[in-house]
Amino acid sequence: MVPIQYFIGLSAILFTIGILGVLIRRNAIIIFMSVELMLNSANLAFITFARMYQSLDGQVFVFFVMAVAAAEVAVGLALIVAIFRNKQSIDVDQINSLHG
Amino acid sequence: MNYYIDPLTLVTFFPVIGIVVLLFLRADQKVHARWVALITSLITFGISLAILAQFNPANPDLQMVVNIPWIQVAGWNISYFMGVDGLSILLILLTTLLTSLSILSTWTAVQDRVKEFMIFFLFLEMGMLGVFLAQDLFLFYVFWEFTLVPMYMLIGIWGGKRRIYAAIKFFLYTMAGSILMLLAILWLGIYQDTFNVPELAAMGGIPPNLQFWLFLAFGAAFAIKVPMWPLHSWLPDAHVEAPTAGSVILAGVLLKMGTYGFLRFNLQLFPIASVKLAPWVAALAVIGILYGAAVSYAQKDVKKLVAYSSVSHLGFVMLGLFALNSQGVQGGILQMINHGISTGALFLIVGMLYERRHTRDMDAFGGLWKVMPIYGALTLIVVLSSMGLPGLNGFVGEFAILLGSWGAGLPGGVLGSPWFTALAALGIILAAVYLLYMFQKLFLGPVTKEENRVLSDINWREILTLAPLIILIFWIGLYPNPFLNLMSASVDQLLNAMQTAAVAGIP
Amino acid sequence: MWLSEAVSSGPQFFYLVPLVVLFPVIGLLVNTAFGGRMSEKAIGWLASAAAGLSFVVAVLLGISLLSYPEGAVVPIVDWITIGELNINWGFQVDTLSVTMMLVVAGVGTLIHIYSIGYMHDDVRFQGDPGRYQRFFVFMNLFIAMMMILVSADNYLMLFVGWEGVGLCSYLLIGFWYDKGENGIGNAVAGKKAFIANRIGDFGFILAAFIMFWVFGTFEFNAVFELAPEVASLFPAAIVAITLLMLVGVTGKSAQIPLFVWLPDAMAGPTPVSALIHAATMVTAGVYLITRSAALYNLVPQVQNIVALVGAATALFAATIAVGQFDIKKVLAYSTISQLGFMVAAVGMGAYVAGMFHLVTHAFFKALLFLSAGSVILGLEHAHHHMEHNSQLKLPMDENDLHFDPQDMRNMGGLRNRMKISFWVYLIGAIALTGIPPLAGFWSKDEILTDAANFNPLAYWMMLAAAFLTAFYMGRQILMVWFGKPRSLPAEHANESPPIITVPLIILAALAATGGALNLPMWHTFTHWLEDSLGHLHAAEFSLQIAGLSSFLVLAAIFLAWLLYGRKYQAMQELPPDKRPDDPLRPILGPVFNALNHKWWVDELYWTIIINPYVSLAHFLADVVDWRFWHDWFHDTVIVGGYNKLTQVLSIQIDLGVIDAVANKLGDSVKRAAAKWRVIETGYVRNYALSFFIGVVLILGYLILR
Amino acid sequence: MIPDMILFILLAIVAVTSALGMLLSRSAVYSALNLVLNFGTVAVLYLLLGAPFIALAQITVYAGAIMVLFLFVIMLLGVEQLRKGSALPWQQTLAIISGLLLLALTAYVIFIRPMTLPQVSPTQLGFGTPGAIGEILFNKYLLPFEVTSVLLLVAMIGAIVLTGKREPKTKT
Repeated sequence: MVPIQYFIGLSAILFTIGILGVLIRRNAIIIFMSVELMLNSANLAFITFARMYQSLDGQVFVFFVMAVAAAEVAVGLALIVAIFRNKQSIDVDQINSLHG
Repeated sequence: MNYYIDPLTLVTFFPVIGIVVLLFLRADQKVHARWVALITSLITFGISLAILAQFNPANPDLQMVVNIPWIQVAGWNISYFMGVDGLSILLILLTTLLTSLSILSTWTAVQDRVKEFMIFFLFLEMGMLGVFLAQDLFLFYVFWEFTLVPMYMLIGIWGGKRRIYAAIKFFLYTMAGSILMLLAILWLGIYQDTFNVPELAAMGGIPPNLQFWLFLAFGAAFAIKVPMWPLHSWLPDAHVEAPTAGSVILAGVLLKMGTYGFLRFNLQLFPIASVKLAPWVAALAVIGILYGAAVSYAQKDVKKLVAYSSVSHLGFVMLGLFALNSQGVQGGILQMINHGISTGALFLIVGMLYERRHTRDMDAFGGLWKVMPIYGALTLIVVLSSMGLPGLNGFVGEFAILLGSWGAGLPGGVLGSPWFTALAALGIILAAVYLLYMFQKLFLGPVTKEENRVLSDINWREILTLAPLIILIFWIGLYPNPFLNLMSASVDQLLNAMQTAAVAGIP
Repeated sequence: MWLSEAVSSGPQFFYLVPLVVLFPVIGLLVNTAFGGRMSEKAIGWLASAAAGLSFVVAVLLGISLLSYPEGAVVPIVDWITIGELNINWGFQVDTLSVTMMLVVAGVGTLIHIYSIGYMHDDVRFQGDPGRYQRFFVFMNLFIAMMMILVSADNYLMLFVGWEGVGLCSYLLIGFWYDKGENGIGNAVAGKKAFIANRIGDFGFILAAFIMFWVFGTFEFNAVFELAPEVASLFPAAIVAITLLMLVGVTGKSAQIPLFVWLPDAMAGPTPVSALIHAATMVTAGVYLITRSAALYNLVPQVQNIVALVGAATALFAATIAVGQFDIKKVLAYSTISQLGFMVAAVGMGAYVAGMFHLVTHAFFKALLFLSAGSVILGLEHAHHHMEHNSQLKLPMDENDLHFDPQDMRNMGGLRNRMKISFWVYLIGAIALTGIPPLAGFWSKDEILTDAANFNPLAYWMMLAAAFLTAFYMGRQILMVWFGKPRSLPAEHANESPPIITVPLIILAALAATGGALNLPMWHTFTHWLEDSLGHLHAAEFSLQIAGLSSFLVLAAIFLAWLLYGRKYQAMQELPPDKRPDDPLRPILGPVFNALNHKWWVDELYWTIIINPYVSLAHFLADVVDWRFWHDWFHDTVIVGGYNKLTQVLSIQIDLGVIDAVANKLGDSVKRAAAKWRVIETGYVRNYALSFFIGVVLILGYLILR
Repeated sequence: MIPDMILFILLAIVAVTSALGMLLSRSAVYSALNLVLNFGTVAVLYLLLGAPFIALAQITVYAGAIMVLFLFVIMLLGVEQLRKGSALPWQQTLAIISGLLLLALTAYVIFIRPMTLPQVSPTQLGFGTPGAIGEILFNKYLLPFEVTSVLLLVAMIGAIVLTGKREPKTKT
């Protein structure tokens, strides 16, 4: 059996990559994909702990996270499409009306 | 996992479902909004009937209890505690029934912002049911204050000319009393460590002099709501300005929250103070009876007349409750229902007239019986019921109240003098005076105004609105025992507990 | 007693007693629901049949009582049960209640039949045929309520009927609610009746309260059984109960001081006056006292008061009757006066005499009212006929608008035009005045005999009343039927149809022979009532008293003939402006005016009770409640005071102190913000980065601390 | 033990590589494809961890449905070349430094700080199967499950409303 730590480590690495994607990239779609990656790494951690504690609750939770992710993607992509219609761009830096 | 929803929670919050549906309607879907509200209120009424079927009249304690810890911080012990017993079961039914009928009565009367009207109305129903079902002081207070908001909106948005003035007056008056009650509730919750009403009642042990102050604090809130003389000044304003359905609910149910509060909290929690203060409350009640009757007689506005008559009628209720014997208290509870039915019907009747003629000045009418015979006959029944003719509902309640208060006036009773009853019985004569005067002004004599000649008699919807109330008027009048049986066990238990506490408390 | 021995074990129909209420209720329900689709005849006969069936049941009950004189209590249902309070609806069947049932249903049925004809015309004269149905519904309701009243086995059910008949009275007095003085007179009369009755009921209900807390029950049998015991423990309670009941009686039976409603009640259609305001409802008070004999017997001082109230009423009302011109008003005051006789009788403990007079009075007073109705109808017919007849139009004009078919000054000489009505009216009048051997003589004589024995003061008052009775009846007979017609309608009046005259003839027969019920030789009625009331003394027939009263009656009639048979006719020759309207006016002067104005009792009540109450109500409503409490106290004191307070707070304290501090603070914040705004780039990524850095820092702190 | 370890290391390398590929590739399409690969790899890891149902759900939902949606949107909007030069000069550097710090923290927690983890026992038969998941899902988590359906419905309506053509406003 592979030690639990490795899985957690892998999960952390993937999570960090996801964060970097959100912070560095300007393409809204890729940012979005990075968010998905982060969710995915969290899922990995959940499954790992479910295995560790021999409890199915973790897996059920992952199931719900997937459902939420699906919903989020649907709405998120719709938002992106809507924004693209308005601004003809998916560059998040174009959207800075909060600028003080 | 059990997802069973207890009936009391269901009946209280069922109107919310209707509200959610209403939110999805467009503003121009008036008919849909009406139907949604009507069906919701009818289902709520159905649920309350199911509760009645489940209710065991022989059991004097709270039934169908649900008790879930709610706010448990900093040593506070607040719970979501609902229950129904003989003191409240009839009021629940009255509330759900009158709500349905009121919604039916707005069918053509409310044309403006129907959706919002219905939303507020259903919220109001939720709040009222909560007030009658809550058995935790804090929860009760939340519902109590909650009812203010929709009523404020109903008066303030759909009311008459001076609606803003009336709405604000209504709100401030009730708030002023409530604040004293809130202080008393907090005192009880903190020093007695619970907000749970049965527990507080069972504990006893509140020192008599403190009971006195707590009685007054609770009493202030309730007396304003009843309204007891001389705190009635908000009532004519609110009634005159409120839309018909609002008046019906205001008179039919909201005022009962005050008398119910006295019954549930003051009598139960502060028995010693109740016994000691009973003659004073009875004195105010008797003044209210006579004063209300006299002032009613001098009104020109028929709605105001009915409003002041409420002061008189609720004086009877208070007199009965503070007779502190089973005839008086049961009569008082029954009279709450009777007043809800009769005065509710009177406001519906006035509303129908107002919808046709857009005036409530009694001088503008006369001879309507000839023009609108069905309407006249139904009004006559309601008027007779309101003045307490035997065989109709008002008599049973008033007779029991006066019989009880006479008994309480004998040596050994709490009132100490039969004069309370003798004077209150004069109120029955005066009731006949102002009600027959009203009936004569509206319906008898020749038709003097041309515009009255063409009025249409009431239609099927309006008959349907009044029919359940008329049936109840006869039912309670001819065979009141089913209603009395519902409350007798709880009332007897309450009185026994009070007697024990009062005997123990008075050295 | 001997009757029950003769029929040793007959059939027993006591279980049928609920039907006496049920039949009229069915009648009224059917007429309410389907009357709109039925013909007038069908409605009227259905209602009459309902009353008639009640009568049949009452007869069956009477037959049963012959075999089982002890009667029975038939319980139906629990009505109100609260704690120790338990009110049943039960029927008391005994000789007393059955007597009342027979009178109510018997006279009621005849009047129903009469009304079929009378109301047919009346609704047309008044111009609203749609109300025909309503009339019979109300009449059946009345019969039902009256039956509840007389058949109740406890005081509270009696009270139900008591108020119920009051309601019917209200509805029927105001039957033509759009007619009368200023169009509202009839409605006002109904209201007056209801409220006067309510004042009486106030006494009754207080009596009921005392009774409950002393006896613990309302049931007749239980109360009467306990009465002697209670009387020794709480004598004051019995006195209070009986006195308060007397208040109820003065309301319902129109005694001093509450009699004022009954004359006004004549606004109702004539059959209503006959049934409710002469024969049945108004006698309920007499029934109540008779029923409560066991209580009244315990308190002689109250009995004395009752007797004096009755006798005073008898005399007082008789004087007023002398000065009236309205044919029905005369009869109304006569009714009050006769009720006074009955109340006086039962007050003296002469229950049999009171009940006897009640029965005979029901016959002859109903007869008088109904034949008066026939007269009114005849005049109205003629009046209407002439209005639509253009040739006769011209001479009609002077009294066209003011023609009052009930004013006796417009009558005269009708005996030739309406023969049947005349003869039955004459029989009724003779019965009322008390000329032997008609019914009134026997019953009135019995009362007078008892009074002579027990209460001399009442005796002399009633003797005077009897004299006046004969005088005003003679006056009425002479003014209405004799002499020459004094108006065109009176000249052309015609006899009424058989549907009206047949009931009159039946009633006339009863009025003539009703005295046979309790002839002094046999005392049939006394023995009959003994089964309900226990031992009763029977007044011995006294030739002296009977002779004196008969002599007075004949003298009064002679006096009436002098004045109205001769002088009045002679006066008709004088020119109208010099002619007094009544021959008594020049003789009595201002006294006649007082009689005509009913001693100004109505005006007195207006001045001392009603007007003050109205002013008080307006004062309370307008000045105290509205201007002082609503406007001044709440709007000026509270709201105004609060506004002042807020003014002070907002200008001096808020603007002067708090606002200044806040403004300074705000300015400094503003300056700081201007420097810091550079940070806000507006890029989401940027914010996310700072968020992330924060997360890392906090995590690091948590892990490494 | 050893084969599992080898498999894990291989999969980990693929996963990290594909994630980096997603992060760094110029074209959004490549990013998406890299992400698909990453999801697939993680699914295999789920299998290793005894979660077959979730693994398959991962393939269908993520790799199947979600990524297809992404690709559709990318195709729909066209491949856009963003302007060169960022408005935030420090953004990239700070982000990377923070990321590394986070990793360092994690590594410290996992590998350096003494940590006692429970001994992982072999899985029982039937752990994580669709049947077992279903059982727990429809008993213990029935209400949340139903709420999820509402959530999906709301998301669907939201997506339709957001992307739908703007109709001329109806008079209210």
